[in-house]
Amino acid sequence: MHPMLNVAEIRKDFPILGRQVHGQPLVYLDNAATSQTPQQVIDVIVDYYSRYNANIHRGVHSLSQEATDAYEKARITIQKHFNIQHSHEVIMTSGTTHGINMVASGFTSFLNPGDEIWVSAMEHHSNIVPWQMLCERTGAELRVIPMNTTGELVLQPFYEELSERTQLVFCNHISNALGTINPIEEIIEAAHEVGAAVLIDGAQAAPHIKADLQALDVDFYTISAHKICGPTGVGALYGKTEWLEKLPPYQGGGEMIAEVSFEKTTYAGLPHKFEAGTPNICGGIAFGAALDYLNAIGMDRIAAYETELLQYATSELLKINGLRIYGEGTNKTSVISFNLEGIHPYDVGTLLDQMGIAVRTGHHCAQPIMDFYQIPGTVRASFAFYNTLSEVDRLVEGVKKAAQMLS
Amino acid sequence: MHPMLNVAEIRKDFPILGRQVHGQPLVYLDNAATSQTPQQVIDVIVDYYSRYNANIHRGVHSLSQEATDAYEKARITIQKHFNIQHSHEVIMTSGTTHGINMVASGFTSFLNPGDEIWVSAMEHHSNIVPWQMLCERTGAELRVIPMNTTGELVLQPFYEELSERTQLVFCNHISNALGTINPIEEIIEAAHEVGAAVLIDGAQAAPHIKADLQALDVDFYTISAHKICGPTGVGALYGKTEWLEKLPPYQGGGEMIAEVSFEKTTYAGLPHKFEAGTPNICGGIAFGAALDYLNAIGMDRIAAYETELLQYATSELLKINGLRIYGEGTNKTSVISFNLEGIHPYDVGTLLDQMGIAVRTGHHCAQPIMDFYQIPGTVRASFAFYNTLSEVDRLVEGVKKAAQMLS
Amino acid sequence: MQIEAIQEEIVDEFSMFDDWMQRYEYMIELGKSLPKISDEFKTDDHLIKGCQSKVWVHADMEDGKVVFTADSDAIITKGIIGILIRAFSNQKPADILSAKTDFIDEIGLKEHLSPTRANGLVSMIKQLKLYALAYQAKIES
Amino acid sequence: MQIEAIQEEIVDEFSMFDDWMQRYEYMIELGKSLPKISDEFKTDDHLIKGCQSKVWVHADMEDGKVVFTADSDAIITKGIIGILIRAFSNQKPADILSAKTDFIDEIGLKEHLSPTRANGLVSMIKQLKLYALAYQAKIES
Ligand SMILES: Cc1ncc(COP(=O)(O)O)c(C=O)c1O
Ligand SMILES: Cc1ncc(COP(=O)(O)O)c(C=O)c1O
Repeated sequence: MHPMLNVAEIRKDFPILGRQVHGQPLVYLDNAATSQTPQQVIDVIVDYYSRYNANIHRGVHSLSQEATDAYEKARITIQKHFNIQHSHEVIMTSGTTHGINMVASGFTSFLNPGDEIWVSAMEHHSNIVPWQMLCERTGAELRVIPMNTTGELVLQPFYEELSERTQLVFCNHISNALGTINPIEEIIEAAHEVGAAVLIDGAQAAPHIKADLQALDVDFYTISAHKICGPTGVGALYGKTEWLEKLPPYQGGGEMIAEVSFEKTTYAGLPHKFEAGTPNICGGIAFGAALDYLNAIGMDRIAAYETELLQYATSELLKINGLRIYGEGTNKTSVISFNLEGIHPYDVGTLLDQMGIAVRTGHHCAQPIMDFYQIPGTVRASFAFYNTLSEVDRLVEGVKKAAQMLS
Repeated sequence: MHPMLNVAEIRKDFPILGRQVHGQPLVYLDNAATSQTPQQVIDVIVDYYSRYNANIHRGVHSLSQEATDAYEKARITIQKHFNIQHSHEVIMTSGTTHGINMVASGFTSFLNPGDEIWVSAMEHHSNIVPWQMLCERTGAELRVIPMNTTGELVLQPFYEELSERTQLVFCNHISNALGTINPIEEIIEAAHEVGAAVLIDGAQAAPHIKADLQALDVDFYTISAHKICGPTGVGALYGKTEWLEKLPPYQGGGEMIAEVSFEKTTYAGLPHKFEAGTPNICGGIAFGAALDYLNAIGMDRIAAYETELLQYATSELLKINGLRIYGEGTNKTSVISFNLEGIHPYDVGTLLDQMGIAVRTGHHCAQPIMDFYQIPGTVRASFAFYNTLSEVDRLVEGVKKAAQMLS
Repeated sequence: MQIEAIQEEIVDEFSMFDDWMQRYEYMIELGKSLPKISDEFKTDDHLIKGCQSKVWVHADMEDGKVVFTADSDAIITKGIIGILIRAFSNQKPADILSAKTDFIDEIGLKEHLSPTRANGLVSMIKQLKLYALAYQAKIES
Repeated sequence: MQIEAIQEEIVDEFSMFDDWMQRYEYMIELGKSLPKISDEFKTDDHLIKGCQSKVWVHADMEDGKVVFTADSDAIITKGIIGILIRAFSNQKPADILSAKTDFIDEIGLKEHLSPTRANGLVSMIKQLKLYALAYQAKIES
């Protein structure tokens, strides 16, 4: 048994980890794309559909009450997990992308030509394209916080050019393509000094770090449940009350209104104003169950164990001739993006798959990073707390074999 | 066994139907709010998370391939079910509300002050508020196709005042509050004559009618999976290729782009242009499974059986003194909205719940209808193919008892 | 009578009932005998939010005690607010503020205690306590 | 040789391999011996969409037969397009159009046949057939 985590026991919670791929036991190292789902969460989903599936809010019958209570309990679980002041500051979304678009759309009427939006050089497309669309609508300018070859942000130009014109700053907490943990505390502080709002994309951070959103004093924070052992199709957007009250509603529909007539419609209070339509009820409840599952293990222990996996994998992989890792900062999570010299990442990924090892290859929805390094993409192995040191060994062996076959 | 459907067998597919509420076997008559989920669909969900959960598209590993294939297969199931010409015309959404907002947002740049949008008097808020927001953004005017006290649309004023200024017409296929099946064929034809686009909200129709979208020649059609025995948090928007190509993307993010740089981003082709971010992968797959389930039973048989339930319930309920049904058209589905004279719907719903009978009470997200009838709301019993004649009897008994207690 | 004693009385009354029908019938009775709010106070700012039915509550101060009146367009809701008013009306603000509400649970209305419940029982209690708080502040100032 | 015969030949060759490693090693070999596209045709309009790696394909007509050349930045992809070209190059447009593609399945590349597969095998076949169609049209006009 590992001193920090009983990984062998934990693995039993994940039915998928028992399966074979191409005749080999699966080694799942694509956790940054989506995490696996423990039986405890699957059970919550089955229980929902088997026992109390119903449309929520305003229903007087018991099923509807039970579903509403469970859904609202999940909202409070999210609130507590991220130390959020009010539960109405937790907006349930369909995922990080939805949350970001909600904010980007909401700022349309607040921005003017000449205003500036800053975004980091290592963003996921979900945290670039909505702001480009926003700039197109408003005439604001998109500025970029640059990065260096180690895969870390270079804040100096940002600090120097921040000004009253800066209205918004967007940055991911952790880069999905590099694993870098960004210095968001400093970015938030600097942005607030000139009165700019900050949205932090926490999609990659949530599986590893329990962010304290009150301490961070961040204006918006977004996450996706499918990256933290929860189901697909659900996520959450945190927003400070003052911002959520200022922003116009994103979508129109059921749930988000107070009164509707053809002449005049008034919107509901928070959080409902931003939650039009029947939500992903089961997804929301299972999202809460996923956080419960992680907290039962302990986020600190998860992070410590993953760091061990990262360090071991990094040192073993670097022993391979011609292997280069992208993202060499000291402050990073268990994501390793790499390439073998002269070899296309797609080839490596395809051969690893034949060996039962699931990694992601390509631009990881972060083309600007690939352009920066002038590469077509990388092979990305991303580890979760249910991975083992011997799975790292299989990865390393696999990469060696691939290198041999491909050169 | 019922001559049309083996309902006893069918009921065994739905674990929730075996449960008790307040010590009574549950009678679930809130199907218009959300339908129940058969074991076959639950199994597909469990299988997904237990065997091939992975992020889709562009993944080279086997899990990702299996998930992608299953997800795209579901898209084709939806395509075939609704006789849609191209699979890329099926946009996966998080539900009807999402689909409607996508279209409403997309039309922003096409509308000008003086343009007209027509909407029916019996819409769900999801099909009113987005158009109000669109009118606010563009200066277009919202016009209303009126209804009569029988609960049917009155098309004459619409026909008379349709003009070149009319750009869009929105109507639900079936009213969720009244059960009325609207004459959408005629509305579509009239709108097309003046060159207007038509969006039909099929949320309530999908559980009862297999719409042939090519025959209807409709421009947009939206549905939610949770109303057709599928999971929460997923739906589909059908759009004609020519419209989908014309409309700008709704959300920015992963999946929906071809190339991203900070200078210039090009969007992906259909359907991806409208599918930003990680979708509800499991939900999409289970959505397909739900359609398979319904088709195995047969939509025609479902509709015929539900009509029988409707007729029986209608005639039995009408025997109760002071009971009035809203929605007395001849062409309707198995939805009965009613009130007891002088009694608040909330009181009836609360007492029925004590008897284990789940109905919905309130405005059903269709306040304009309630305003039209000058009532605070209705009690709505909505039947699905898994309901039985004896459940109708229990409803009728329950309403009688409630009437007695409350007057 | 003190709030606690009244609450006990209510619990006693309800404990006589064997089934939900008797309980609800009694609640409906109580609703009918509710101290009615005068029509001039049936305005939007006396409305309690979060209820599917309309509930208006008004408070007055008489001899250092808060007197509540209320109405609703639904009779069960009226019964529920009636029970609350019976427990809390004609009491000193400080007593209302410190009063417990467990008796709701004991009379079999536990399911109505969920904050998401469409009848807004939780909102009603909150509103009564808010009125008491306002009068308490007035007394202290 | 006829397309069918070549396909049989390829299937025969692959049938000798016991495991995926040999199969992929052979594919990599085939990739290396691919008739390379000349650099002037490595342009965006020769790119095949739907592949994670870049694949360029070019076609010429020589003596009534279509001659394909191609390249990719990934070697396995090169092997795959190499196999396709070996089967389809130097053939009459009509023969290419009517040719079956079951042999892909038989040589153990079935999994690559999914239309959603990131390597775009299906897109490659489509593109080769599109070229053949274009030449066929030219012949007939
Ligand atoms: C007619 C109609 N339109 C739209 C909707 C909204 O669907 P959803 O809440 O699934 O987005 C509903 C569901 O209540 C409906 O009945
Ligand atoms: C850093 C980052 N931001 C945003 C996203 C988008 O999340 P989703 O696809 O769940 O909306 C991802 C997921 O890939 C991510 O890694």
